[in-house]
Amino acid sequence: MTKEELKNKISDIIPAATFDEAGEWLNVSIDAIDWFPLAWQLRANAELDFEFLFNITAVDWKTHITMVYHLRSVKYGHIIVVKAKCDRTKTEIESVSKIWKTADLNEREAYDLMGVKFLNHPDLRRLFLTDDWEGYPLRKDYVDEVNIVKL
Amino acid sequence: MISIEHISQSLHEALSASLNSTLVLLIEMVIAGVLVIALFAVLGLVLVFMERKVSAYIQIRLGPNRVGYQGFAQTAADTLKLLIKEGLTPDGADKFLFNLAPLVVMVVAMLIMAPIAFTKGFQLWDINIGVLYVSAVSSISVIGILMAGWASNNKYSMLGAMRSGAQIVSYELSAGLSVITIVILVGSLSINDIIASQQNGWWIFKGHIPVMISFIIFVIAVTAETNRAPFDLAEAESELTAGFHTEYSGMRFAFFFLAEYVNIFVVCAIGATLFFGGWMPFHIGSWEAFNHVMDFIPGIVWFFGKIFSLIFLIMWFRWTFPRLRIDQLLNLEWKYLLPIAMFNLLLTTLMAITGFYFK
Amino acid sequence: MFIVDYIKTVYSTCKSLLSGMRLTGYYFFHHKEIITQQYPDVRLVMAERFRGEVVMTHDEKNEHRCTGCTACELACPNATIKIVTKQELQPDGKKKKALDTFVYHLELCTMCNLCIMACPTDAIKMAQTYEHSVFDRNQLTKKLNAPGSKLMEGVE
Amino acid sequence: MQYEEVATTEEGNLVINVGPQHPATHGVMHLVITLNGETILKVEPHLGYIHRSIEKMCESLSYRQFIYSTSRMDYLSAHINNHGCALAVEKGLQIEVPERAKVIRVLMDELTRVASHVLWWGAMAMDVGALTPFFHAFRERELINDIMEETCGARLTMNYMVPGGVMADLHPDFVRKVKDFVAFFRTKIDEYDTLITHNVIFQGRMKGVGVISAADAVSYGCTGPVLRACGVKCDIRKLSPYDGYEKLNFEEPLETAGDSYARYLQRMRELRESLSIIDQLIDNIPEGDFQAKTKAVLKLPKGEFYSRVETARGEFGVYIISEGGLTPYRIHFRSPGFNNLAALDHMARGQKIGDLVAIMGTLDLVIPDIDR
Repeated sequence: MTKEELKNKISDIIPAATFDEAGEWLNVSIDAIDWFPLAWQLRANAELDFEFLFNITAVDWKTHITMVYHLRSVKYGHIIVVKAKCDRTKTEIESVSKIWKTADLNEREAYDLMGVKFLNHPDLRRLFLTDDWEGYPLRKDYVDEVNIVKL
Repeated sequence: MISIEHISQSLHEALSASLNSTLVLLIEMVIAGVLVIALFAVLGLVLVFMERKVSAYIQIRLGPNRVGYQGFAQTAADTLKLLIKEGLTPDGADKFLFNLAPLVVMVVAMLIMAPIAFTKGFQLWDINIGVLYVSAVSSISVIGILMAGWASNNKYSMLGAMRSGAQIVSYELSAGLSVITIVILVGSLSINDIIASQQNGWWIFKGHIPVMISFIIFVIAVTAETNRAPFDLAEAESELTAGFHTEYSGMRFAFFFLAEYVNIFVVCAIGATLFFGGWMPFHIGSWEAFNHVMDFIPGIVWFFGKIFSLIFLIMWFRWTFPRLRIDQLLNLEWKYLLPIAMFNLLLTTLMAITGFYFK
Repeated sequence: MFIVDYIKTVYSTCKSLLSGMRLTGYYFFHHKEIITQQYPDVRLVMAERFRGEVVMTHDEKNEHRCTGCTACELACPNATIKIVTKQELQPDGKKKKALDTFVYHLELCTMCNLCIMACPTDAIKMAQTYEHSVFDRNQLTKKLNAPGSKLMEGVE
Repeated sequence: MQYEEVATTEEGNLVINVGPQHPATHGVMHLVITLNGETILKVEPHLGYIHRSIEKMCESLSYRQFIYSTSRMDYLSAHINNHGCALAVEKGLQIEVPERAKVIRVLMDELTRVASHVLWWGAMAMDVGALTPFFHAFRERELINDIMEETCGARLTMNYMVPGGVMADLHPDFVRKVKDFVAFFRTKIDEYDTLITHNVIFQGRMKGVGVISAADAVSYGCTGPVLRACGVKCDIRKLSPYDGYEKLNFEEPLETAGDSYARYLQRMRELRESLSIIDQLIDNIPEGDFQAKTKAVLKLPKGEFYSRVETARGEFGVYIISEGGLTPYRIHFRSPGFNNLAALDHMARGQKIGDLVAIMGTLDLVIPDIDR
């Protein structure tokens, strides 16, 4: 499917989505609240069939946090990038571990390092850091006098 | 000709001449005990060194080569290290059993040594049911391993001990059955009778196919019984870290280690006795001259030569094969070895009745 | 046929196991295949590009080529290099920045070669040493410019 | 399919900590496994024992500097990781890499892949209890390391990549040594088959163990040999070729069984495929520069750059978000090991403890790659 067709398909599902076609792949920007319905359709729709969620990134933009999902269809080979905008103080987004099982560990990583709370995640705990760790290290305002050595 | 038999005989006479019989017996028992312990120590050193060198050459490396000539003193140095190492006892362990287990394993290994005939007339205990005694006593070692696994209060140890229990109990069967084939052919359980019956040819040659099959089964079964790779599930390093002796350190660990090697030595000695004529030299039927030349090599050399060849075979297995899984291990025993061994036993019985073997 | 299959299985099993043993047996008896090198007796000659540690080249007049420009310090990802400069009086009376101490923390260095690439005057290079163990890690902090060394003539 | 929760405290169930120090984890990984007898009911990875937060570190390093730190993630395919990072930076800066540099990069990639697979072969054989292959594998790996050392200057963490090419030209002996190695390795890989592949015990340990279906493997995000062993084409070298892979004539081998033995055979076939790629390139290294002219200080334009490469373990992704500064604003690495690990629980359920070790061996987990 070409970028244009993908764009039309996704606009049908989420009318509020905005698109950026400048890069290599189609970028779709949505609100966090729209993410789960979109994800469900992306996986379930036979023409889209995004079965492979190959990258989950959380980005701290200081004003908000964006969850970036890279999706690929093994069958058709098309790729899209979905960016879901979350609130920074109350960072919440629906978990997609029901749809793609790889999301389980990757969302735990995002929770651990960026503090994104995934709703309905089966087992949302710290992954890398100790359970009593305070703060989310990948956030831009994170300060740690002990563990981060300033060069 | 001076032989070990002469030495022991003359020693006995010299002692009997000057002392009363109780004292003689006591002194002889002490000498025998010292000899067994010395043999143990030497075997431990030699076999560990041999294992290291065999593994090294198979693994295209040199092995220990710094301490002593060609690294020969390396095992002695390691033993010294183990001796002075602190023997830890875990807090939750059953202290009594924990300390007893290595001794049980060790004592069992020592006990099996009793009926083995090292050379003509050099045997600790000429018991008329020697083979039965060996297979009976060797099963006790599983109790030591179970004790160690249970008393350590460690899950890995427990799993290792349980595996070991299942393994040794099942492999006893086919080991026993393959031993019985020889017993049937000889008609006696005594070690000396078995060796004497091989005067004019070893059983492995005389008994052709059925004995060869039972020899193969014997080798596989004793490899499993001594917990050697590819059947080392009890200590499966990559799975259970060290299995039943995970919690042992220092000299108590050394006991397990030593017992393992002594067990290998003993089972190989049994194998050599049953299938390769013990200390009997290599004789071919009626070739008088050849047989006479062979007789010049002392029996003890023949015996140890045979044992070490078998030990090498078992080590060769270890450094070639991957480990089996527990269910495959039991499958091998119950689905392959045991039926074959039973069928083979039937064949041997027929052979013994009809006399269809080389005499 | 059950029996035939059974025997076939046993046969192929034995064959595969024996071929493995033949290979290991070959290695056991052919000691020329051994690849071990006995380290302290036999020392490796390291490749000329091998990156062991950063050193500063000095010529026979005890002169180096470092101008103290701190390009390497900036290029280093780990703060391995610290350059201390001083103001030196030129013969014509002007003051000029010059190298005072080139501090190199071997304990932080990952031998990434970025400082060597960054150096505009080829003052530093990688040495092929590889035995860096010491008992005290303070000994790993090194001063690379030799005592009393000067900047080579004509190096800007 | 969601798994039901396994009661760890139920009567008869045994909870065992495999790791952080355990011979089978090849590093500091911690698995909490729930057992019923020898049968595994649940595997739960606990990570982070060597988490260094490389992503955070990279945020304060320049675009030249950050590449070296990715060698410390998947140290067995350090060169390929660096390649991915260099590609992302080049994408941002629109640098055209000289042909010679591309060929050198691909050659080094494939040598790294061979070295990595060889080490995997030895380590995996060690996991299933055969200790000899480990040493035999190192014999071949050392030869590659020597070639690397001669050209790149280091054996493991080469840092040979720079944006715009490679750090130095090939060593004069490189071509001869690589040819010698390939000829030598072709004879030794047959020995590998004799020693392990055809071994009945090994096949018994591997066949039908740790089966994962293609749909599950995709859902778990597995890549590389793990996914290809299920019959799914996912080789980035074919899907989105980079640096001249599109000109090469090579197959993407596929197994279909999805069990441990399929993953094993898959890697063995990839080894042979890598050798054929090296064969194609080694005589055809074009003359020219090994590095494009770049500015001393690199500044990526504002935007997002994603590059993908196929490491020995699977798809490695570098996602750079630039705000136009000297350092990345945010950088994220999609590491293949982390996603392959996710499938471990699925594969290991219902198997024996010995199988867990075999499955971990065929997943080829490199712990720093998982923890980052």
